[in-house]
Amino acid sequence: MFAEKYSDEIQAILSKYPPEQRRAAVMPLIYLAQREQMYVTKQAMVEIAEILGISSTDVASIVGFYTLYYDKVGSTYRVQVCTDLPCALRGAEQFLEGLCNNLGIRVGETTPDGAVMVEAVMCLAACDKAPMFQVQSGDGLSYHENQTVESAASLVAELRRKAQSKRRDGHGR
Amino acid sequence: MDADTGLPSQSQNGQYLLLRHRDTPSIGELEVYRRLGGFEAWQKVITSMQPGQVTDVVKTSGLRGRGGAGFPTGMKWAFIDNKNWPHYVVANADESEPGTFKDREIMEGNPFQFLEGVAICAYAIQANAAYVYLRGEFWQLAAWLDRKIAEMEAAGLLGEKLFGTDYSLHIYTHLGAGAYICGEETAMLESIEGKLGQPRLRPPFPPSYGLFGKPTVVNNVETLTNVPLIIEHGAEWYRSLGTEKSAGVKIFSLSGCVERPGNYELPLGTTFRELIFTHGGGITGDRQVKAIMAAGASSALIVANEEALDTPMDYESVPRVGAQLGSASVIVIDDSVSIPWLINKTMHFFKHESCGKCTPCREGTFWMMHLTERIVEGSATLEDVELLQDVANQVKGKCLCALGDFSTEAVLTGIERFRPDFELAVAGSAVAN
Amino acid sequence: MKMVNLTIDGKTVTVPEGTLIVNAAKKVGIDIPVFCYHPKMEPVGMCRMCLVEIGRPVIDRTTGQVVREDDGSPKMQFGPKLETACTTPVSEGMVVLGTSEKAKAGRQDIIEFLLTSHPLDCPICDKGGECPLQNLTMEFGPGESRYLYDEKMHLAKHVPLGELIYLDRERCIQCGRCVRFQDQVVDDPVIGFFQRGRSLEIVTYSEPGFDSVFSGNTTDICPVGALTTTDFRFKARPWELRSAASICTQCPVGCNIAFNTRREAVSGGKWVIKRVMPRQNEWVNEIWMCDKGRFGYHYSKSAERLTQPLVRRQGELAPATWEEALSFVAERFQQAGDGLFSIAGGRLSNEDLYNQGKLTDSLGGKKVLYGTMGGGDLTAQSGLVPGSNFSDMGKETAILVVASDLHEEAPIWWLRVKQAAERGAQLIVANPRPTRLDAYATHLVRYPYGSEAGALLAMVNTLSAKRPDLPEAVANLVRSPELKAAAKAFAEAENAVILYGSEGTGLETSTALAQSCQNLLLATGHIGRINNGLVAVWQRVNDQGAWELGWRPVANLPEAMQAARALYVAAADPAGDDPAYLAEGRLGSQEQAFLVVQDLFLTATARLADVVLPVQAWTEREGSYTSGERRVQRFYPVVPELADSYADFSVAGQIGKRLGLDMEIRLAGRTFARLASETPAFTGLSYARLAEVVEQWPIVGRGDLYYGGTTYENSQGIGVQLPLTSAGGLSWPKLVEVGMPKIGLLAVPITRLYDHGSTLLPSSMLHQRIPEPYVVLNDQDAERLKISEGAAIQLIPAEGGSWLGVRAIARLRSDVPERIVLVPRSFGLPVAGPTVVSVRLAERVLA
Amino acid sequence: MAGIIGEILRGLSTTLHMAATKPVTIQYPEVKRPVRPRFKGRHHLMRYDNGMEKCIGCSLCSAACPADAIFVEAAENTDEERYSPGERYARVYEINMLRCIFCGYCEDACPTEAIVLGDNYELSFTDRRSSIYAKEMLLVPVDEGGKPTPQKVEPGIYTRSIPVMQDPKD
Repeated sequence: MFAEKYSDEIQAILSKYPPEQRRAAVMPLIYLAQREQMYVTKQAMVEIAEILGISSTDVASIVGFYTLYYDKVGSTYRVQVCTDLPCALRGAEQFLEGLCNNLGIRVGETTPDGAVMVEAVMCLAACDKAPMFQVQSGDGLSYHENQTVESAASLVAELRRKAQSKRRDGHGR
Repeated sequence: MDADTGLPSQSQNGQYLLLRHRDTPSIGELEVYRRLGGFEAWQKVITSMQPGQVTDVVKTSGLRGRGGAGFPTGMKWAFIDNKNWPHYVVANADESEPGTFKDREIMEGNPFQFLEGVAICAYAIQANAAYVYLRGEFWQLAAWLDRKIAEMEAAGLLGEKLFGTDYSLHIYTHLGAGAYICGEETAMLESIEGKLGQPRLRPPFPPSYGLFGKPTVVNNVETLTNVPLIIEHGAEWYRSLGTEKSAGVKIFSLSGCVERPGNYELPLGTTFRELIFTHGGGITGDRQVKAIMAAGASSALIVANEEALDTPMDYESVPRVGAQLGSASVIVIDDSVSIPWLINKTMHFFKHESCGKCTPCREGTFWMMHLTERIVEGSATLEDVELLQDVANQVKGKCLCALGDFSTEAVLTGIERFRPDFELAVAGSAVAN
Repeated sequence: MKMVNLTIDGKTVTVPEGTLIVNAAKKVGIDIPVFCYHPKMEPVGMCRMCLVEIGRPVIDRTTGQVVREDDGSPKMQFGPKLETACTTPVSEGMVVLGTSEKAKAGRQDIIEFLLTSHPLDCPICDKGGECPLQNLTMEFGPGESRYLYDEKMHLAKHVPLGELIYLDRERCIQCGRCVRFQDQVVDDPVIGFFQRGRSLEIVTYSEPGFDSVFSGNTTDICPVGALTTTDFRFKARPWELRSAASICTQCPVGCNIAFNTRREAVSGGKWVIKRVMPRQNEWVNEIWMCDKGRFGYHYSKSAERLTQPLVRRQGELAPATWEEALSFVAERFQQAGDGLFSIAGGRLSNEDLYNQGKLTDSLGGKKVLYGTMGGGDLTAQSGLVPGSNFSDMGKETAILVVASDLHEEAPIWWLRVKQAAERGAQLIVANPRPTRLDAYATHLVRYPYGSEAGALLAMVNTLSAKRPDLPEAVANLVRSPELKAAAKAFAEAENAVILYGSEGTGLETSTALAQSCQNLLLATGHIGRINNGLVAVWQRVNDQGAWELGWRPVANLPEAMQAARALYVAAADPAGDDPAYLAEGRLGSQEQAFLVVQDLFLTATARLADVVLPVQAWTEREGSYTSGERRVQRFYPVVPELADSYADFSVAGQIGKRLGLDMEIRLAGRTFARLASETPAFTGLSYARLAEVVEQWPIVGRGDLYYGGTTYENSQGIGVQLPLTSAGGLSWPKLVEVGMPKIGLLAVPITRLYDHGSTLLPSSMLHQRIPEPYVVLNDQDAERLKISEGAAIQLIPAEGGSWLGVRAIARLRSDVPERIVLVPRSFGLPVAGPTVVSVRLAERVLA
Repeated sequence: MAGIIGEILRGLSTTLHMAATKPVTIQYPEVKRPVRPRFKGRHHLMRYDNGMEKCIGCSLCSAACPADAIFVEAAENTDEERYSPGERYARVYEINMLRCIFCGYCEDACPTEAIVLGDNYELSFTDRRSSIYAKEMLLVPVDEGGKPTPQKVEPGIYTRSIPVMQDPKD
């Protein structure tokens, strides 16, 4: 399972914290558990809890509290557009609307192939380079700044292609 | 370079102290950083200074926390409880305040100066481990810092028995996962410990009860990045920058309705006018500046009149126009913006980010969001505006941490200083003017 | 202790340094409202309900003196903000204003915030009527809501967190008391917060849900009706309930409880018990109780209860009148004379045991306590001295827990020992396998099953010149550094307590263990002082009382019964527990042995009886129990008796009367008075004495509704701890070698909380927690024997006797010692002590 | 003297006058006199239009009753067997008419307007037991279009603990 598959990574993560404070490794371990499917399975929560000697409810609490963790199946990629005040002052809301129109979905929806979800999020600390968004997948996060609807749409198209090939390789969901 | 003293001077003339990558784009390379004198301060403190001396220098320099509260940094270090061991350093890189984006640029461009600052702080309090808490969105940045830390370890700048002494230090990164509240220092400590990022009761403060219950110094990235310079060039030099009570340089994050948003490294005490019009290129389009938020979404709304524009940006002067300097994240609002719309934006943010631990913040932000929503939709009455003001006052001063109070700043000052906008919104129109 | 003076709302109060303002206020009768704060947990300051204005005297920095106003009064400085009284400790000269305009406004604000999300379903809420939120709203809340009803959140109202506890998400005010209780107090963090901000909700991700033996307590401390029990949900309104004090009968802790009753139409208008809640006794259970006690009481209203005497006629048990039955019994007992053999279970009260003992003694018969645990005479000699309290134990105390899985055997003791360890007590856990107490232990000692006494003697050996000979199996233990360190810690502690249980022991091994424990206490001087002494973790509520009253178990009961001419069995079911008691379908082998069974149910033994006498459950009568800490506590009648039955003491008394004895048959109190006058340890005790109360700290009763629940208040007695009887001396027990068999496995009995006892099974809501009969095997052994997890197996005793037909599920664990089979008591496998067995797979499970 | 005669004549005139007017006696039980609008007679337990019972078994009527005449025992609804729209309903509802003083406090206390005092004052019984009016006797008949209780309903419709009320100011 998860614990066996990533035993090296888990050891590396655990080594960052004092041995009697294993619990501190819970956040990086959840990222690790989310790597393949972009959400944390109940089984993974149980395994993380066992590794750290805490209860699976404790792990679930952490998953629930932080917004970058998911406990349900979602899209392969999440395009998260910052529409907070400074970005909104520079047209982030119009950008988001334009992008969604271009993709034919509404904010918070996933493209029909299940590859990309577009959502509005809170400040991403790139206020001077709005409109901007980040793309989250199991592999991590990347920033895309000073965007136009066109540049974003072509990126989404690329993500959809990638998601398709990922699924062919047996990853994704 | 100052011709008389040979010490670095102001950034305006093309020389940066914190954003040094703007002068030397390759300063993120270890070789380049070392060639330019990097890590000399680090070597100096370890090989020739007592921990207490380091703290004293920082104290004398007048450096104040750049994260928002402006607490004297040296004093914080001196508070560390020396009866309880081990000690920890936590660098606050959870930059999540709308309008703040300076730490990211420092860490991306000038990582070693920051890490050197972390290291010097660790030595000053004799910590053997330091954690850099980055917001989860800084995923790539964390990987970059991990590489930089590895390079330092390979070069013998971090690790065991540094420079032939018995002192050892490890720096680790720790990624958050999307929670603004983790920027609050005790919530951040909880988060590193693997718990919900909810603030702790204070006292006890981190210097006596911090990470894993041990004495801990929590400093902002920008604060720590100043430290190598202070050690290298001396406290007096640092004091000579900025104003009398607000020493040093500061990075001002300029965003909103300006031509050239971005980070500007300027001495404390620069006026709003200079920042917005000289550096920021003025207001976009043909608009007038209407309001200024000096500390991101948490700030009071400053009415952008002539007096306000001429106010020096330092910890003492900004309160004179009814606001705080905070993290110096200046959001410029032009006259096309409706203030109710603006506070609805900030309320959404605070409601989303309230951790839920204490009642006034949890319920108050939720309620205020409903009210601002109705006001913006035009389905509210003036009574609702009064109610909004009431609710904000009800939240203010009753919360466990500062987030709840912050959430009321824009609301209260908005209603007080931009009342016509609310009257118009209630009447179904958008902008006053 | 340094005392601090301060003023709260004009009243001066002097409290120890470090006291929180809320508690200081309580002391002078001022209730500062709270939601998240609970006096049994660390303050968190979350709900902000307790906001007060606090002024502190201004201190001149140069002189260190208090600055004075012109009139000489200290100059006060009030903070700009309201502060939380639940997190702020008192300081000298402080002035607290809880009723100033500012503070009152603050309270109203917080209440208004809480109500923005709280549903208005008080009329149907189980907490309605005893709800802190309701009360505080009435007291401080705004008259009208300014929050739009349409904007309220609508959430799930029927969320089972487990089979015992339901959650109403709307009602939750996120105070976190339940989460903190499970995490900090009982260390079962199986419920937690999910999401954040206004979306915070309580969840459980454990399997099975909310799996904690203390779960019911969360419903008591929930300040709203968010958590409710399956037992009480929608069953009654609090103001309709009557309350009666009682003692829990499920284990030797003797938790103080209160039964809430009301009349019920569906029960034909009878008074019925609607719920059980803990009653405060800071010396026994504080304000907690376990789920077995809270939900297990249903046996007392089981439909299976006996309702009239039965007498065997023409081979069949047939209903009879009491007169017939009692006269018949008296006549036969008279004939039996000193052939009367009395067997009593530890479920009986002191009064019952006294009367039955009196009857038996007067005929010259034999009194036998039913059970396999020894040492009750030693706990009377070297037990806890009156005034001892686990809550007072901390750094200066060592606690040794040996041969007991305390979490399963006596959960509240587990909790109190754990908390003592957290306060700094040295906790030594000695057991052959890991238990839940290990996590808090400062010293762990492992010994082989069968060497319990040896392990303790080995500890004495490392400390003292007196060197008892140790059997080979434990000789190595003396050299074990863990054991040495443990013995040293025990000896050096100022105070020391030993709790010994019956894990893996039979009567013989258990008696030797008790003696060894006493030796260790004697050798280290831990006897006769407060917070020192020996405590037995008995298997039944009043085993200690039975010992005090002269009842003793016997080593080989089936054999001892052989000589009996009449058997008088009360509150025990030997035939049901072990077929060894049976011979040719009779209890014992003598054909003429006359069998009287006195019980609540028609047990296997009762089916064999000549006369069956129905008795009242403890909820229907009065009496007293002696807890494992030797605290004598009263219980009171809660509901009318179910049928034509008497209390046990009365039945014995009525038989005695017919034999011409002077016995009390009516009043438990008078029976107790007789008992007290004849039993040295009980000298001077009376029902009035047992019913005495003192003010307890923290104050959670007194009509106070801020800490939830209305039945905490203890007005019916905190009980009295018995003084020590004559001190015992060192006497070295003869150690029995319980070596590993050459072939086969060693089966050892263990005690489980949720077992198959007749006082638990009738409670259907606990059935999910009560497992099928099972045994636990070492996983390596199982692999060797080709037994897989969950397989049906049978145990075959090596020394004759057949338990064929008794099947059990095999559970495999790596932490069970090799070649050991753990056999839970009461599941039908009669392992009374270490027994050599072989294991085989049961032939196909019959359909 | 003349005064006395005058008085007699005056009295006689009243008698004669009354002899000619219509008598006030009403031929009860053939004729029933209408009650006043605020008259309080025997209770009814009301239903919603769909036939669900309004009573939620909260016992507040019983708590308010100064004569201790009302006995309520609640139970929990399920979607399989639903009596009322909320979570709770009255499994047993009894009023002892011998104890009832028709004060109407129960009506005031009721949060769902389930118990209403009607205009029936004809309460008579021959033994004490019949003075106890059970729930079946108190419940009003199901309206046209409604269904009798218990009803089997689709899950997820009735999720509120108390049905949302009309504006209480009405």
